[in-house]
Amino acid sequence: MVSLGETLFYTVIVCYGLSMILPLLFIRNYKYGVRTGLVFTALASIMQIVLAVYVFLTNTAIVINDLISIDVFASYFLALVGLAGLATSIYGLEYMDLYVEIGGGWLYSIVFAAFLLSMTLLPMMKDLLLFVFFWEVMTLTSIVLIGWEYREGFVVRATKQYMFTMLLLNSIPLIMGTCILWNIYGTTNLGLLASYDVVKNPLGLLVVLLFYIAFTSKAGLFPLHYWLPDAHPAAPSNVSSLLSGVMIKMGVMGIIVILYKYLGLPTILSYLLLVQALLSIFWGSIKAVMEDHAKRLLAYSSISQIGYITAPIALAFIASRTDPLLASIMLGAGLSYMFIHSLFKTLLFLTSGCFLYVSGKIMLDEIRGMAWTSKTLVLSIIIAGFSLAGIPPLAGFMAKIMVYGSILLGKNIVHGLVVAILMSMAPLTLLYSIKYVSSTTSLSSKIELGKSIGTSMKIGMIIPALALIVLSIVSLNKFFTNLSSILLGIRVETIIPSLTDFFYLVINPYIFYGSLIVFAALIIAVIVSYSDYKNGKDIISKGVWTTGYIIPVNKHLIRPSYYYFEINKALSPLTGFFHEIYECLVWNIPSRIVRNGIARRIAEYFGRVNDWVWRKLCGFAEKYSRYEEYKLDEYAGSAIVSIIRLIGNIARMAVVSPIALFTIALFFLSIIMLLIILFLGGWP
Amino acid sequence: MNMRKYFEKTDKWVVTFRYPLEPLEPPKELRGKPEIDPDLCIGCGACAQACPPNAITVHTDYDEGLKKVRIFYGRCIYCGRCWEVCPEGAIKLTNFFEMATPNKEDLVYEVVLPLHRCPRCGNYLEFTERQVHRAYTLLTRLPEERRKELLERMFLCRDCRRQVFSLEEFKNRRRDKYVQASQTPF
Amino acid sequence: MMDYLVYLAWSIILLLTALIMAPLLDGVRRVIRAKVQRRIGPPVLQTFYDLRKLFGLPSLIPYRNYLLVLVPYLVFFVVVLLSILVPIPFVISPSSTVDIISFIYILLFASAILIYAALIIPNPYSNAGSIRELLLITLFELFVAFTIVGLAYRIGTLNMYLLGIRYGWTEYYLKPSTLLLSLSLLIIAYVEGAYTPFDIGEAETEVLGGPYLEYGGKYYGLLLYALLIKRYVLLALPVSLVFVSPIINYVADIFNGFTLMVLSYGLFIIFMFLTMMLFSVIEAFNPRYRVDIVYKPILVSALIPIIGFILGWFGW
Amino acid sequence: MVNFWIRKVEDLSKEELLEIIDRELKGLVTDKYVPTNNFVVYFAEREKIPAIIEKLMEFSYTRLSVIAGNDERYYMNKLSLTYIIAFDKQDLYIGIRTYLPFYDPVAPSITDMVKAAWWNERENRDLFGIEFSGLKDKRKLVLPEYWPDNVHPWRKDYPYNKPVMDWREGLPDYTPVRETKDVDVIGFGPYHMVNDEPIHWRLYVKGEVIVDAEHRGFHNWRGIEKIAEGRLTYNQIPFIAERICGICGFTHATAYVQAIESLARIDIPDRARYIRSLMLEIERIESHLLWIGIACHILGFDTGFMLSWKTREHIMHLAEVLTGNRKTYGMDIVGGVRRDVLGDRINKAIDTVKKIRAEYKELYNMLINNTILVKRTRGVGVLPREKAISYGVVGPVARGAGLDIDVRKDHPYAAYKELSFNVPVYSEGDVLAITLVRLDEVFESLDLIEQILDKLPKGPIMAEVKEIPANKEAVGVVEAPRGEDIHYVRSGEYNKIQRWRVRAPSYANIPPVREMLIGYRLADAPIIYASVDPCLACTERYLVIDIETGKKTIISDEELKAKSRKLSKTMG
Repeated sequence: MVSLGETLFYTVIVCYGLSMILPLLFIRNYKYGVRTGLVFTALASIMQIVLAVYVFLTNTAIVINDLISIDVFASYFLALVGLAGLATSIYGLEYMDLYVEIGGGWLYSIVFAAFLLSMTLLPMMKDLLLFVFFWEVMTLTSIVLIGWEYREGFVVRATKQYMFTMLLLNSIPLIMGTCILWNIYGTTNLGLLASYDVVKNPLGLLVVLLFYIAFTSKAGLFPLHYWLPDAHPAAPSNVSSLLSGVMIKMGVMGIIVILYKYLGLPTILSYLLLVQALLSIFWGSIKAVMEDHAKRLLAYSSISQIGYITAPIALAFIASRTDPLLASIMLGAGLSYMFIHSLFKTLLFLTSGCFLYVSGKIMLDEIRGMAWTSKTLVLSIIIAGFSLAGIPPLAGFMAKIMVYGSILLGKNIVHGLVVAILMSMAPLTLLYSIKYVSSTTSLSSKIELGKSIGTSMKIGMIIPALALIVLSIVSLNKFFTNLSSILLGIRVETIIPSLTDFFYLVINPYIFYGSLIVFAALIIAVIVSYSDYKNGKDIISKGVWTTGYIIPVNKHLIRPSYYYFEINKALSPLTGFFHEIYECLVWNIPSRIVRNGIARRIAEYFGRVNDWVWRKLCGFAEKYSRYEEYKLDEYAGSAIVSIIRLIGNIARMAVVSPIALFTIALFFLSIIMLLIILFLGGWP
Repeated sequence: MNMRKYFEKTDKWVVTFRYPLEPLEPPKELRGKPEIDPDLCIGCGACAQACPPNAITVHTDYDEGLKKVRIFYGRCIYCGRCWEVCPEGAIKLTNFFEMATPNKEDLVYEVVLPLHRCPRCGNYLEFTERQVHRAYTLLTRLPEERRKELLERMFLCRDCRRQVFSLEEFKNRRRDKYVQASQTPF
Repeated sequence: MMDYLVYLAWSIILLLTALIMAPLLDGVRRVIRAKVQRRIGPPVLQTFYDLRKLFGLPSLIPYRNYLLVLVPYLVFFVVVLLSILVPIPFVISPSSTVDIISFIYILLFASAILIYAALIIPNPYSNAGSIRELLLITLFELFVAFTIVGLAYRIGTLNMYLLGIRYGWTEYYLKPSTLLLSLSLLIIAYVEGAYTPFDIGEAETEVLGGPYLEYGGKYYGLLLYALLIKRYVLLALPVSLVFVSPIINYVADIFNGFTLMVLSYGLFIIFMFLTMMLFSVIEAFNPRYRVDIVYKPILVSALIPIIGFILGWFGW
Repeated sequence: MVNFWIRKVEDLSKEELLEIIDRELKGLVTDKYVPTNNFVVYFAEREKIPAIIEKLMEFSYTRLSVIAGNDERYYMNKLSLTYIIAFDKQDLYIGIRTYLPFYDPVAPSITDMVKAAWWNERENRDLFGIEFSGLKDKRKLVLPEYWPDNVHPWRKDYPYNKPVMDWREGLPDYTPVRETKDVDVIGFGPYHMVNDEPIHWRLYVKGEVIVDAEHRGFHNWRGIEKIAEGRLTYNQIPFIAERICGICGFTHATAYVQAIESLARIDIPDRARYIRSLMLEIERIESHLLWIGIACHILGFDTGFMLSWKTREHIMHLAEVLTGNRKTYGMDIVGGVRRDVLGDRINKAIDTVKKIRAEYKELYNMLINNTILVKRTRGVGVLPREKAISYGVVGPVARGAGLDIDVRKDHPYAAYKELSFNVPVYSEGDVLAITLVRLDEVFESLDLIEQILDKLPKGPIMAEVKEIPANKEAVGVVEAPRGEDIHYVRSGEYNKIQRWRVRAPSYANIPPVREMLIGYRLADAPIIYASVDPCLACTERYLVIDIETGKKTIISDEELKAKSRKLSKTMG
């Protein structure tokens, strides 16, 4: 007898599976190939949101089998991935028309679905081997998606960099660690591993270190963040919103679940995590302030935001031995920040995609004032940008203030210092977010663009915007605190009231009066000013004041890239220095290795093989095409032909050769994955 | 910044005052609004000659027989040249300075003097009666017979003079005298 | 039920206080500055006259864009509603529902909205002014952060109402750390209030009023009023904490509830005027900073709350 | 040769220098003519001009003071240019005159060699239609953009009272030169907070940092010299000359009457000379105090503004007592001064000077000890010495840049030979240096006033002047509060003036502001621009607007007083 929860779970899987299979019917037609896939991913996302809500309400874990079980914590990530996936899928329906000339819509939807599915399944995994497997799937799919625009030079470079990084810092450490654990304990079941005291074992400690490296590099924490600002902008915008909104949080998830919950995290590593968090806040913020490329700015901002997410979590790990209540509150703050950040970062990347869609430009100076092509865009930019800046009453402010408050609960001087540092770095967030918001919604130049953004894109942006508004009124702090308390295995509700007078906010579970005031002001102001705006006959508007001479308006301003001119001049030596170091470490050396290495030969070999197969199959198809009853075969055959042709084309290009490898690997992996899920599920 | 030294001042602390509400007493040397004394002015127009910005102008109206010495304070630069050149001391500079006004007409001041009328033909001369009278007072310095022969002609206009006196001029005058007499304005 | 009535009454009283006191304080400031400059200066009610004149004029904005119409109202209503949260000790008001962090952040919201509206207008003067304002906020945030944290660690609460009451307790008040924190609260009120050495954002003679440049008539009146109320609110925090709270705590056990409220309210008003006089005297003796020489004094002055915070943690 | 002169020229006497110049210019110049004892005119072909200027500029520190164009078709059917070059250490002005045929009025440009010629050449092109070959800057300087190109208002065939068009029609228009791909544009003026008089600086900025600037001024130019040449007699001009500028008007009047006196060989009585110096110093003090107040206001320091103007009020009152007017003293007239300093006014003046010195000392300390004020001005708007020389800047700007020039010492006029004073010189060239120069000069002027009042000789105050000789020329130089104010005058028939060229100090000091602005921030632009104490009235030679006379009404003083009080109430 299959329970409701399991049914929902299987529906999700099946929807993803359909979105991977059905596009194969539309190989010839790019748009159908994309849209069928995305429709089904959207369905799957809705399904998994429903599943998450169901799990949260019933508050009981759905155990599929001993390898997969959906507990409340997994349901949190289900909801996170679901919201982001829904928004991006619906957005992509029309947005992907940008990439028609690249082709391979069916491949895109396969990869996209596989990416989402892997991130959906990761938190449910109770087995390390499966975890690593889906982690790899996530990495490979993300590589292909980042390298989707494989004709662009910077995309190729970013993809290669990302791929080397993930090979060195994710795949190898994870697989090595898994093997070591298998060798020591003879199992990869996380529940069993938790029972052993892994950290005591020196090899186990090594494993923990390896995993730590893997997860922090995926999360984009400071020293290992270098791939992020190149990789995220390279992808199509709805993909990069997934990367920034969801994928980097998988690293945090790994730290919390695998390291902290099952394997156990040494305190020194928690302190290291804290330091890394603070450093990435600082570094990401100043780099974002200095950035003029909209998507890179957002990418850097997610580096700094991941710092805001991990700082309370690290403190929670530190405090969990002594004061689990405090730890759970901090962890709750971190989780709530993570959730809200995923929402507004998704939204921000989607908005930046709109500019690519309407004008193909992305530099802040060039997209100045383009947001006025649609009111929805302007509104979502303002909501998301001000949430990012942490301006009341928006959700970002709730998250920030909960982080501050929860950390301030700790009486230690470290907590005070951390809060002081976080607060004093918050205005940097304001600096770069207002740079993005004000430049895109500037009134400077009224551009007449041929295209306007499509309805599905608007819907895709409205979904997270609405979620943000709801979250800014209704605070889920209690939910997140419960969540973390369940994770840490303690009960919070009984003890909380004793803290009431210290810090009001964390305790007040449902609504926040500070925001209420701003909302009241907003409502009054809207009412008054709208009537004023409508019937205001005494409003004189004669353009800006140019002190007596006529100066063209598009010149008569301070352009966004010069907002913080002095800051750029002051900090450019420092950033340049770091840039040089990273350039040498992560780009020059590895690329040289690969150039002269085996990868090129493999690529050439594949190219030759593909040519042979292609010739044969084409001949086959043409031979039998004249017979009616072979049409189906012809279609099927041509499908395979074009798959192989695509593979071959990718393989031929020496520069993108590694991507070719991974694409091929992915194709088989995704099929294997489907079978695994279905069989593990105990289906016939 | 020595705030302490700044605050220990002995003289009156607040130095400003509400000017339009309180009267402001200018020093007696102030070169203020020039005024023409209508009783003294003879309308010679020396001031109009000297005035750099042409604030003082002289208009002669032969129909009504009036000479108007008009001073327009809107153009006056209060240099006091008129005061210096006035032969009669009719112009003096008051120390009155508050002349802001919404309409320019308030700034016009005119002295209207009657022109001298020729007793013979009844035309107006370009001189005012006062000028002629001033000239008449000048005659007192002259010797008796000279004054008599000038008195006969000084009130007439040029044409009458020419008509009346030309004949016996030619008769019983030496040429140089004639020249001299005709050159004197009256 | 009675409680809610008292809440409501005090909220209304505080609201009206802000609306009346803000221009009045500005008038006092102008008069004092004039006296320091040895002028007669304007009458105390001059700011009221200015506001009346501004609200009478037709309102001027560069473009007929709804954002530009919305922003002045928004800023104004936010600061007005914020003024009911001033933590006058023992005065039962909604101040017990919020904490000082959100208080500061809502003030930041008011500035940020104004800055945003000035940045989207294509006028380099207003852009430059708002960028200066941004940089000043950014630089000064270190100071603010350590002050807040120091308060949390010294007084043990961030709730506005409780701060107002507890700040004056003798075991807290007469300590070096608390004195340093009081000083830094006053400095926050001075710097965020954009009094003269720190008015680089509005700098009249350099960027023609910065963010306020493109608004005229009624909208400028609203923004000006909002600025004055913002100054009032910023000033009300240190006044009620540093000056009113100890005195009220001293006499707390003599009087009963209602008298105490009225007393502390009266003290609050008096000390507001006194502090504003002090501010205006300081203001009269300082030229304007430039944004690239202001960072040094601001960052150095952040040592005050930092030392206060550390001493507070040690309990001194 | 260059080093040789640089070593020697400082301590040459005037005669030695003159014969050296003769030797140098032999073959280049055709003729020589000495109108007055400190003004020597060489005649040269127009092709030789750059060579001559180059030779003369090789002497250590010579200034190109002014290029005076003239329309001499009445005499020889030619246009003429006179390059007046100042030798400050020898009290000598060398004029190089070249005649341009009327049908092709083209002269070689020397702007690349001497920056000081930049504005002069553009002005002559606008007003006389003289083309300068090789002048890169094609913009109009004086006339508006929409002025017809073939109309040149300073040629004699252009009537002084009939404009070809209405000055007020059309918007102020300006076509910028720099292309703005990588920079943003800020219009600074004409209607700007700190612009007391209209001027337009087009600033090209990156963020707040100024990378380039362009100037467009002369919004109020009305050709005051044309009026003087057209209808006024030589003795009316002092009053209109005084109204060239509201702040340093007396220096203009003095410069003009000195020119007339030197060309008519009139020597004026001693008492008049002393009274002139007295008024000049009084004017200097009030101008400097006014500037200090404005600077404080620009830097947001209104207290300093109020206090310096409070101190200024005493000197204004003194001027009112001595001359009968706060400004535009109306004292100067050819041959002397019009008012004597009589009776107790001397004691009153002495008391006022004492009071001012006491108050000013406190103000001085207050400003000097104010750290923010010093920080705002130190190292801002630096004008290096070489550029200062090339632009031929004068007055406090030059003295702040380390050039020790002061007309009072170098070309002593009214009574300055007999008086002892020293000239403050600073070498930094930034705004602080210029400010300090002005601050110190106030003390010097106070001393000077005391000296003058101390040794004020007895005697008449005016020499009788009937006629002035025709077709004579001279330069009159006065150290205005802003620097050297030079008037080139050529007399015509019937006591009229044939040519009158006014080169006010700001005319030499405003062009380098462009160089001073580059590299500094928008916040510094007002104080940098104000540091040269720009007097656009002088630079652009305003004229009082003509008002037609109204009809006859006579209003009593009481009514008028009431009206004006009421008006000022409603205004204030």
